[in-house]
Amino acid sequence: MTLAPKKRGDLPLTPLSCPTEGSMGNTGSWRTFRPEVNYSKCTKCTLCWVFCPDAAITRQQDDSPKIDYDYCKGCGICANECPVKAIVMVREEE
Amino acid sequence: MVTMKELPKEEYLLKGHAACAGCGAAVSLRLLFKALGNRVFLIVPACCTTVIQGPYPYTAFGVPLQNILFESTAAAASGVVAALQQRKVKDVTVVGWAGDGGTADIGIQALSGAAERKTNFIYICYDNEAYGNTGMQRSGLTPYGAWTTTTPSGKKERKKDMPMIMAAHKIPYVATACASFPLDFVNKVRKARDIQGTKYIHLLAACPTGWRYDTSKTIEMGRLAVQTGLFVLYEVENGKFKFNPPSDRLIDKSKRKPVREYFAAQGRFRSLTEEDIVTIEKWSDEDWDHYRKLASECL
Amino acid sequence: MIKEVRIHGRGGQGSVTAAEVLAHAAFIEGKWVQAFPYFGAERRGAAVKAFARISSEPLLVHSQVYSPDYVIVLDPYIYRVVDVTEGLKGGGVIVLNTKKKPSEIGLEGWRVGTVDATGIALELNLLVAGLPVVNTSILGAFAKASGEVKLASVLQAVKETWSGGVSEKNVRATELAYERLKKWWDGED
Amino acid sequence: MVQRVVDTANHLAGYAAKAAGVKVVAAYPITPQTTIVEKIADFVESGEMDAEYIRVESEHSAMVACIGAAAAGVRTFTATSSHGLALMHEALHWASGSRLPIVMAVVNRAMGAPWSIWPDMSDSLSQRDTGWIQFYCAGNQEVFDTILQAYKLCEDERVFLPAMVCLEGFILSHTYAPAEIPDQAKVDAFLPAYKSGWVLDVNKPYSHANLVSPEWYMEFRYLIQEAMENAKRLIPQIDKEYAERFGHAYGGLIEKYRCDDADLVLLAMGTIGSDAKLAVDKLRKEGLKVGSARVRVYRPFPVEEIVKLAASSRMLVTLDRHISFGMEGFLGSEVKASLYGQQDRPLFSGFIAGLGGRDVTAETIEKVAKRSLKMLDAGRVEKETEWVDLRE
Repeated sequence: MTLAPKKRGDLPLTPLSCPTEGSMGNTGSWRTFRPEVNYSKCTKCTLCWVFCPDAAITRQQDDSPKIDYDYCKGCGICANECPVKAIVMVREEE
Repeated sequence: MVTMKELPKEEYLLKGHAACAGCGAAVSLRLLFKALGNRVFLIVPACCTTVIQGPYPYTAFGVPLQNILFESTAAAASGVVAALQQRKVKDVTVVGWAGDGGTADIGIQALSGAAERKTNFIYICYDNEAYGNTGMQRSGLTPYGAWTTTTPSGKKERKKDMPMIMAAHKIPYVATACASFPLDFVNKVRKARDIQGTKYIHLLAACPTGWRYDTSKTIEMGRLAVQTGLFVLYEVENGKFKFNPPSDRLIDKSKRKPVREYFAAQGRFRSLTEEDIVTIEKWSDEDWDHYRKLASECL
Repeated sequence: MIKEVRIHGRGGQGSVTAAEVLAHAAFIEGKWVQAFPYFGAERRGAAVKAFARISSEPLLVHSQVYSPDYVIVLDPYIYRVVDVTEGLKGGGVIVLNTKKKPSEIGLEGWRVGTVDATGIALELNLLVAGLPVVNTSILGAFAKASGEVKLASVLQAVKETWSGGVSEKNVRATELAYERLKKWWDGED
Repeated sequence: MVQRVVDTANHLAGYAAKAAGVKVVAAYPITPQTTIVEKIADFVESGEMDAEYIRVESEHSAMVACIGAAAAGVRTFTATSSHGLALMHEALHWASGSRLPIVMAVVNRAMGAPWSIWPDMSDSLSQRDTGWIQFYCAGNQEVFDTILQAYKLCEDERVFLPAMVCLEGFILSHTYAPAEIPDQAKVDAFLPAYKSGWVLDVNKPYSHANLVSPEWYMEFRYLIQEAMENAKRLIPQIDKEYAERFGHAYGGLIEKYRCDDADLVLLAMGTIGSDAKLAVDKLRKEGLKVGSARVRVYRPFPVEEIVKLAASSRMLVTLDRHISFGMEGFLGSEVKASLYGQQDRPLFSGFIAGLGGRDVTAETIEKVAKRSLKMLDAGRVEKETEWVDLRE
């Protein structure tokens, strides 16, 4: 995929944008609360992964979640939907 | 029927996109791609999804995506489908993905035309019940009583019945869905993919920004809409109406949660009066009567 | 040299088709041609006009026809309500579909030819939707009256426009109209 | 083998779409465009044309369906008139911004209110700034030929822009005249397979035309301007190549007639430019040194050609089948704008003529020329814009 244009000559004839993680930058910086996973409680039901609007949760080999804090916006859906409350929202500064 | 763990791990809505935190449409887009994979041409009019992509030269979408004018999703799809037919390309699914304003208001003409022409594509209306991208103005799909920036004291008219309008086009497949019931949605998209003709899926997409609730409650809000019976999961396949779970267990009104629970959970319904709630409940009961009749006729 | 023809009829009688077939016949003879309707909304039954130009050189002109050399009238009544001689050049020829003799029309001072094209259509059972077809056959009369196109060219144009039985009937009607034209100025009244 | 026909310009537009091997046609009927799409419907249903004909529910959808089809990799065609074109307006911008080589026949018709079905150019000229190349034709054969030339031009990688091929309603659209339809193999040799600058492709999953910030938007506009300049260079070349292959030439950007020694040059577009030749011949017989120049391509505007005409003549006169309310006719404005940088500019007068189907005859044009010659003799122009044949 093409790199970001530096000069006019780098442009395609019409805007054709490339699939890129972080198209809006590191959206993790939007967060006020951070989800934290208590892996000992996690039942690997994958609901947090299914419902994450930001694709910021990866379903690992063993189906447990891994949160990508570079992009997690901290909406809290994962914590709200976790049937066993294995995810809790924590203030960013803590 | 797919299970949660059978959903593919591949993501075609890439992280770091520009949707608001807790966006119901973004959850739905991820599920759409889990249903279809990436052999998809996505046609997107002016709507929240325009912004979700992020700005040039990047995009959060891993499938070919054509941005198109507000009122013309279904017209663009008509052209794309015709071209693919001429090129004899058969393994690509064309999906129109438009908001409620782009579907029920400005885009209804093109959609109606494409459906009447039996255009072979899936049209998904992700309904967040207002013009979300421009900051929540009233649309034809904003529900009665809801606050928007152009109905500051609440909307005075009922919501259009968009899926039934589409069913009246006698297209082969109409369904309602919501990301809160992800497998139901994925199954419906896959079913639609395998049907020839115009397929319409009406997807309730909860919006924390516009509906005024905590971002963590998006899935809960969709669930509540279904559990209170205000949003009913069904499909109309070749004219046959069928309730889908869990709505099929809510035909008996006593099984439904009180509608006021849904209203109480969202700031946009703050100005609803007791009479309003009674009225809305009555309308909801009438809808259920209607659906029940359709379902029994189709047994 | 450009020759201009105006055709009067009523909506549905095929005035424009007559202009086209005439132009086509002249085209077969290697002429430059145009055929066009009066620019407007044509309505069945209402008075309409169509035009043709026949030229020995390429046609650069695109304006309307104001002073025709010839006038063809498809309808036996229309000359009473429309001034079919409007702008007609001095010595111009008018060919009418009517049972009447040229002297009975009341268009003194003009070279008038008549033919009962309606009668020919009824005779040959040349009908469309129950109405006699006169727009092609009258071109046979026009060929004879004007000398601008040969009968053979008109017949050729008719054959290229229609096929099968319709074509055959139109050809026969055109031949009959050619034979039966009555020309005032040649003492055939 | 060459097929010789006597047919309307509208039908010839249909023949051209067929000859060009168009794969998707999306169109909505409107007078006086209808017989184009009727002809194409016949071709498609009889199997003579292997194309999808999408009978859309509006002109807006017609243009957007063409955008979708062109983006999905096939040659497209549509046609419209007047209000239909106006309804397409925003989609015209989207097509050019998307750099898709769509070709559209515009059968010129006046805009309402009040209703008029008769010709003038206010419909297409109002779309001046949409980034579409605009051709104006003066004969049936030219309509056919220009559609083929337009595809060749639009699909050139130095251009990749859409084009309108404009023809006046009724005057051309419904007028039967002789024309030649060239041998298909020769057309195929002239016009290669469809080419566009980008295509929807699952292996290259771009998002097309998402948000572009002020950081780059201007540069994308500049690319369109560059493409227009390229088109200006290429049109005469394509016209020349076409003439070599098919024997019909139209002068590239401007068709000049007896201009070389002319004191006064009449400028017009469309069929007025054809009838002007008749007026010129007549005036020449009277010893008056008048020429005419038919502006065949309005966008890109042939500034350099206008400058050349100005250098060799003493007066330029425009006949506009158009009015920009509150100003004058566009052709007049742009001819003048082309000359601002020149020293020793010729005199100029502009005439508005033929709105809403008012007939413009050779006699009318002659009258305009004589009136202008009087101004030239006097050395000054009394009124820069006059309306021709305006009733008292």
